[in-house]
Amino acid sequence: MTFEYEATVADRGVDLAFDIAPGETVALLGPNGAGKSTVLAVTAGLLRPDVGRVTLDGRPLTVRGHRERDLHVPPHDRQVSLLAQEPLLFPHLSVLDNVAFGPRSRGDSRSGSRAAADQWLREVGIEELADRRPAQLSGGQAQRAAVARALAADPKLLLLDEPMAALDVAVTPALRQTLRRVLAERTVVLVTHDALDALLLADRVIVIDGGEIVDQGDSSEVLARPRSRFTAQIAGLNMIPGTWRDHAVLTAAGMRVEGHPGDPQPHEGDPVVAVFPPSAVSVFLDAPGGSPRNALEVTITHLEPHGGQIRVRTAELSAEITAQAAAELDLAPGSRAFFVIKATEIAVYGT
Amino acid sequence: MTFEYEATVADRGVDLAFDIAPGETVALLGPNGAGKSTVLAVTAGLLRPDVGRVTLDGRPLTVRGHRERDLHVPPHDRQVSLLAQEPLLFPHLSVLDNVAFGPRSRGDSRSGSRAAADQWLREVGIEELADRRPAQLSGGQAQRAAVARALAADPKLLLLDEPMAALDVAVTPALRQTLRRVLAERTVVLVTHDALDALLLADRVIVIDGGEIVDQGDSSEVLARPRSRFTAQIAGLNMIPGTWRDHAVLTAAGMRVEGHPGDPQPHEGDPVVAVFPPSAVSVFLDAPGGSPRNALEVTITHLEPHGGQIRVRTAELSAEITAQAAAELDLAPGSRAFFVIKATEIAVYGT
Amino acid sequence: MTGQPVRVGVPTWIFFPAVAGAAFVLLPLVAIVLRTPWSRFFDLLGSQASQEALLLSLRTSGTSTLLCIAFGVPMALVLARTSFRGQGILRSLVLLPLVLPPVVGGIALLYTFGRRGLLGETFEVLGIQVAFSTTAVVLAQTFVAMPFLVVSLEGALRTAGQKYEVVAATLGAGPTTVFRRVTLPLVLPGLASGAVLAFARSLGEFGATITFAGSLQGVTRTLPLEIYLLRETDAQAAVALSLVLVVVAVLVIGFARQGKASL
Amino acid sequence: MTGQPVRVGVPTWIFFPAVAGAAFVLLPLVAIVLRTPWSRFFDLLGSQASQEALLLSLRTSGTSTLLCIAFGVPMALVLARTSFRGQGILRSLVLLPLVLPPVVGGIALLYTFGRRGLLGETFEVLGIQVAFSTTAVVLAQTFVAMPFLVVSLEGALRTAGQKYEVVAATLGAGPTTVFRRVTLPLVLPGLASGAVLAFARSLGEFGATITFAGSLQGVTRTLPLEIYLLRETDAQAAVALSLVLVVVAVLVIGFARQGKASL
Amino acid sequence: GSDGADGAEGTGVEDTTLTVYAASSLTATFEQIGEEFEASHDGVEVELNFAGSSDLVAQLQEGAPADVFASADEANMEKLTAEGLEGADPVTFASNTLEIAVPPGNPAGVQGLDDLAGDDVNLVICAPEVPCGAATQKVAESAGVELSPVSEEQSVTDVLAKVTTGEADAGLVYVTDVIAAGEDVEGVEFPESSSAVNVYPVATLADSENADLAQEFVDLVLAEGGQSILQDAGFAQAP
Ligand SMILES: Nc1ncnc2c1ncn2[C@@H]1O[C@H](COP(=O)(O)OP(=O)(O)OP(=O)(O)O)[C@@H](O)[C@H]1O
Ligand SMILES: Nc1ncnc2c1ncn2[C@@H]1O[C@H](COP(=O)(O)OP(=O)(O)OP(=O)(O)O)[C@@H](O)[C@H]1O
Ligand SMILES: [Mg+2]
Ligand SMILES: [Mg+2]
Repeated sequence: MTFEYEATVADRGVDLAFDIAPGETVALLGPNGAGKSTVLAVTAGLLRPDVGRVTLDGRPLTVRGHRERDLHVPPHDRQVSLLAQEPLLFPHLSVLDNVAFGPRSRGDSRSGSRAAADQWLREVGIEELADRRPAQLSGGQAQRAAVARALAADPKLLLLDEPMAALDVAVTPALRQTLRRVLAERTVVLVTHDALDALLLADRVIVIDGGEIVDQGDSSEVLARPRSRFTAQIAGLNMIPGTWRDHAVLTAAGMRVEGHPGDPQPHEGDPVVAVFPPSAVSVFLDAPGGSPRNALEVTITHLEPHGGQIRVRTAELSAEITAQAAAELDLAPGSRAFFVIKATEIAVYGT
Repeated sequence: MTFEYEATVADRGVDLAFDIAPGETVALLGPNGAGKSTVLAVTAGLLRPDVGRVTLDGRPLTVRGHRERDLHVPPHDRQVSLLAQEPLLFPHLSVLDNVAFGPRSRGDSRSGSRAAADQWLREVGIEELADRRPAQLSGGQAQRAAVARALAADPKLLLLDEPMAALDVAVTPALRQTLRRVLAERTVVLVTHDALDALLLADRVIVIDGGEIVDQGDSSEVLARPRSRFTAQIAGLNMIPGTWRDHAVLTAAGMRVEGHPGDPQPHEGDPVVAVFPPSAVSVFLDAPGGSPRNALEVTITHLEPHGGQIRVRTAELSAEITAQAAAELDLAPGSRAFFVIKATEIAVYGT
Repeated sequence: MTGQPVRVGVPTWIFFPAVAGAAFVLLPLVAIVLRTPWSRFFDLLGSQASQEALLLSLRTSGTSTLLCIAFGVPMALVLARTSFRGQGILRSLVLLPLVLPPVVGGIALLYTFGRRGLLGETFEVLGIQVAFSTTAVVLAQTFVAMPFLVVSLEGALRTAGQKYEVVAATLGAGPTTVFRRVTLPLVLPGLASGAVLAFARSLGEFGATITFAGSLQGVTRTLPLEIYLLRETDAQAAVALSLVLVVVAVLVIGFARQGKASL
Repeated sequence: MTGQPVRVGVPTWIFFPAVAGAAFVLLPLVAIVLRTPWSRFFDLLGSQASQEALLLSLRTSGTSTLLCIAFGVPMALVLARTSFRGQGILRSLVLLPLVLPPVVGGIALLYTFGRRGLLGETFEVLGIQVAFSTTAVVLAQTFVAMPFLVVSLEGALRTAGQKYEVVAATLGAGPTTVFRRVTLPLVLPGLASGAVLAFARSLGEFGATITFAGSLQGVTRTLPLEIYLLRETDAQAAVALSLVLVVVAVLVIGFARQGKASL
Repeated sequence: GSDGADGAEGTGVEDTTLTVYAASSLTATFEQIGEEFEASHDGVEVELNFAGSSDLVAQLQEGAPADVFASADEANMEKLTAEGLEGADPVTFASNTLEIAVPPGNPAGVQGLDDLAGDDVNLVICAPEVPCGAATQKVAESAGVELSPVSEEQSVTDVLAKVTTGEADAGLVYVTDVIAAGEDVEGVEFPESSSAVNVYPVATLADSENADLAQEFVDLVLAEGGQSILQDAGFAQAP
């Protein structure tokens, strides 16, 4: 009784497999072009993979190149509904009728589906736009209507491709709460670029890069202990990959980074990562001498304000220091500096 | 030698005026449906306002219902280029030719415009997709191509409607730096939902709500001392509006909030706001007695992780406390609690 | 008063060939109007033969337009939305009534539905006599007009693309629901212009009708046939009567376009 | 092997009327093929009269299709992309050659370009003699075929909408650039199907040609005219010759569609 | 053979419809003859189907329900008799000869057949495949005149249209056509026309369900009443 996915789309270089338990919400993270929308398209039946097998509750939806007979259940018959990256509201229907489209197609009465649609419009906060045509909506309003339409379809498996895109800060927290409530009992695949969405809405995270799964697991776990560069980026953590040599991480550039290895203890020669938050980094202009700390020489690329602090970025790493400290150090893009991190602040684990 | 805007679009309820100095970048902030895209559409000449006057470098672009003769310079003749909210890449041209379209229309040679396009694709990080058709791009890749196309057109005035939408966290910082460099000397109007974009890319911020300007000024100034509810939200600050009575802010609900009024000192009866960061809020389960602090009784709506801390949200306010504190207080959505803020942490100023 | 979306201008030079083209089409119409014996125009209009012919023309053209819609919409849909081996050939074949000289089309219909035709015996057994009846007129008109509807609707279906249909399917709408609630409403302008073309072609149909249906007053003699006959005896009157056809066409087309925003 | 985008299915029941419609159009063609005296088919093809007529038909239809494109594209653009008072009436008027019986169309052309026509004197002064020349054939075909191109292209332009044109304008492209680099490429399928319709109509044109241009072997006698004439003496041969027309049409249309993905 | 059009309820006789197929050049005369026939036959309705003779033959060959067929030439009637579709042997009921039609005022000054030779006159004739063209060819050959037409038309009507609009300076058509065209053209008679006389045959049809009535109609055409109508229109008596 789960959703099982396994498919290869050769010309997009997307080849991966995963399962989802009933009622589980999985966040799909990954850089642009990683293959997230491709996975959703295959699941919704909009794209036939080269080889693959997709089943929902034991029922095969797409089978190709397996020992079973090839099979492709048409999109409308899958009980899978998809909110695509573009809103694509039906231009000839009012906003209300757009949202009522799903219930109506499922066979609900006209008045019943309208009532349901009305309810969903209220949830996303655009009930007063019910009678408008899609062409008369702003970008964010259209996005909200599309979210309402996808939710109203009430499928067995719900696929959401960046549902919070184009929304303003005033509505995001409220909609996030709505989704949190609505998605709780459903089986959902949620594509997002936002770690907070992943943390709050998803039980599990799957990180894709270059068409492959590079990291996955419990949402908070994955975001706290990222194993891939992209996951670290989304979690806002610094990551230095290397090999475990002589109780330290040896990077490809030949640098040694000391940290405290977690459980299980890595073995000599294992590929490992050193991970630490920007707030654990102190910035100096000169290398501080003779202490058990890591000092990495870096070139600063830019400075950003970040929640009252200043984030100092280099090509690979970032540090968070007070505005005062930044002013005292007289940092500017192009400056050379040292990032100093206490070994105890660095987590090291195998990948 | 500036851009001057003043227009009313009655059926969208958008009516506002502002100026931009040459070389200045202005961020347009506002909730969904506020009228941001409408302002851009009028500026680009895609929408004729009911009444209005828009000039660029002293040249009237749109005049309607003024003492001068009505006038409407067609879009292609305005030297204004627009990146709209949808990427809308030409489906029949390759990505490279899409980006080369602007230079080519300006009269550059074929090879010259291709070279320029190639450069811009490199800037947004998709040079390897130059020969693809738009239909073969992922959502984020298409957005980046659209950004490249708008920048390549090299207009006098550049309008960008949410250029960072749909981009992943791996590319956002880099693209932000690119934009920062590229926009520095240009006259730009930038629509965004992100305070960081406003701070980093814009010299000045204009906040629109309900078709009117509700706040404007120097970017960091406005975000540090918001005067509207939406600006406070985008800046991540709490705001309580009220009137200045007896050296404190009296809210509509009859609550007194004490803070330290800034310059200029408000007069008795002035409309004022009390503004404080979530980190200035302590959370208690019982009202702490007899101290010169503000204690507001609230109902907690939800809890969110936020950069290692927990953000405790109510309908109107939010507090940031440690995870440990949250666990000790045993907070949950629906709990009643007291938000306590030291008067010195609250800034009060007139609106 | 309200904000107006601005259209992107058409290049100025384009008006020159446009006006030239319009003049080329309109001048002959003006010439006809100038040469029409207006004094006799209304007598002609009043004559029983003209009136019967006009009514018959309207009835049969209306019916054949409906038939074209009933069968042409499915054909266009199948051509635009499925792909199978030999589809290209099928599309060319469906286009053929366009090139076939109408008289040859009429002969082909006789070869099919006539007494000695392919289906003639079947029909004879059933006691149905198709040729030389009003039914034959409708069949002839449908035969020549069908390709117009199919070609223009297929074009509209292709231009409209499938993205909204796909969205509807992901919301659980089956093919019939998608067809009824998404496809049809979206291509309504294309369907309307296809229907107008088909109606106009039916209204002007002459060659296939006279061959397949004959020219019996009140039964098969439509307005173009009446005009042809009148031309034998009174060429000017024939031209005048064809103006009636023109006026009727303008009225019907204009009326049909009332409801729709675009053609 | 590669991932295939899936099409949304067509409702199954839609195949019934589609097949019925196709059968209705195709059966008469089959009937013709069955009745054709194949033994004589190739003799006919070889006869000088047929060959001259065929060549003339191809030449004139090709030219008139080009003329339809040259003048029809601007007309469609003006109708679809501008709005002015009386536009609706103008559109209906441009449609009229569709309803006008072709013979009346020919008369109208005579009234316009003939020796005693509206422009006749002008032409006579210029020393141009239009009537009874190949030019007249081209004019007649252009007159009847123009509305096809205009109507189907206008529909395509409306369906395609303006959003890409607007984007192009905001990138600084003037109207001519927009037309050439955005509008035209985007409606290419619509233009192609309009051109095919116009070509087919020109190829089958009979009434206006015989009335306006006359019928002289090698000069004005196109294939349809040759077919008509042949019919007087040998109906079966005429039918066989009209099959040639059909084959030519299929070849030309199929060839024209090679380059384009859609019709 | 009647079809659904005459749904009038009434006595048996009133249901009778007589369907006459006639060449389109007989439109005006046969309409008159038809009226006369209806006047003398209570409850009989004459339905006339006019088209080119070859169209009509094609229809009859495909089983068109008709009672009488009047052709504009003998060739088309022969196609019919070749298949044995005639009821009784065809009889000729009228004849017609050629005349030169010129636009009013005769701008090219055409006086006779000789003036039509050469390139200075825009001459339009019927193609040799159609009856009037065959006659034209015959006349030209017997007169030894080499015609160089600018167009060989498909039918008399098409020739006449070129002349009435002034497009052609002269056309060779039948006497009856010149009369029918009235003021739009002038006729120029020429003696050589007698070398080609076109005759019009009429026949009842084998499939006729009202063979007697059909024969009566043919009789009327041949009788005084019909003949005078035909002669008023310019037809000559059958030879
Ligand atoms: N027709 C197509 N539609 C979408 N992507 C395609 C297509 N053809 C090839 N691709 C490629 O497939 C890869 C995966 O694309 P996909 O749309 O799944 O990415 P994504 O993870 O959704 O990215 P984004 O975050 O930008 O939306 C990309 O590199 C893209 O360029
Ligand atoms: N044709 C139209 N296009 C866009 N908005 C329209 C239109 N007609 C009416 N509106 C209304 O005008 C108001 C302003 O819309 P606008 O698109 O300018 O908002 P916005 O600030 O860009 O919002 P968003 O952040 O959602 O893009 C909205 O309330 C919208 O519903
Ligand atoms: Mg995507
Ligand atoms: Mg917007």
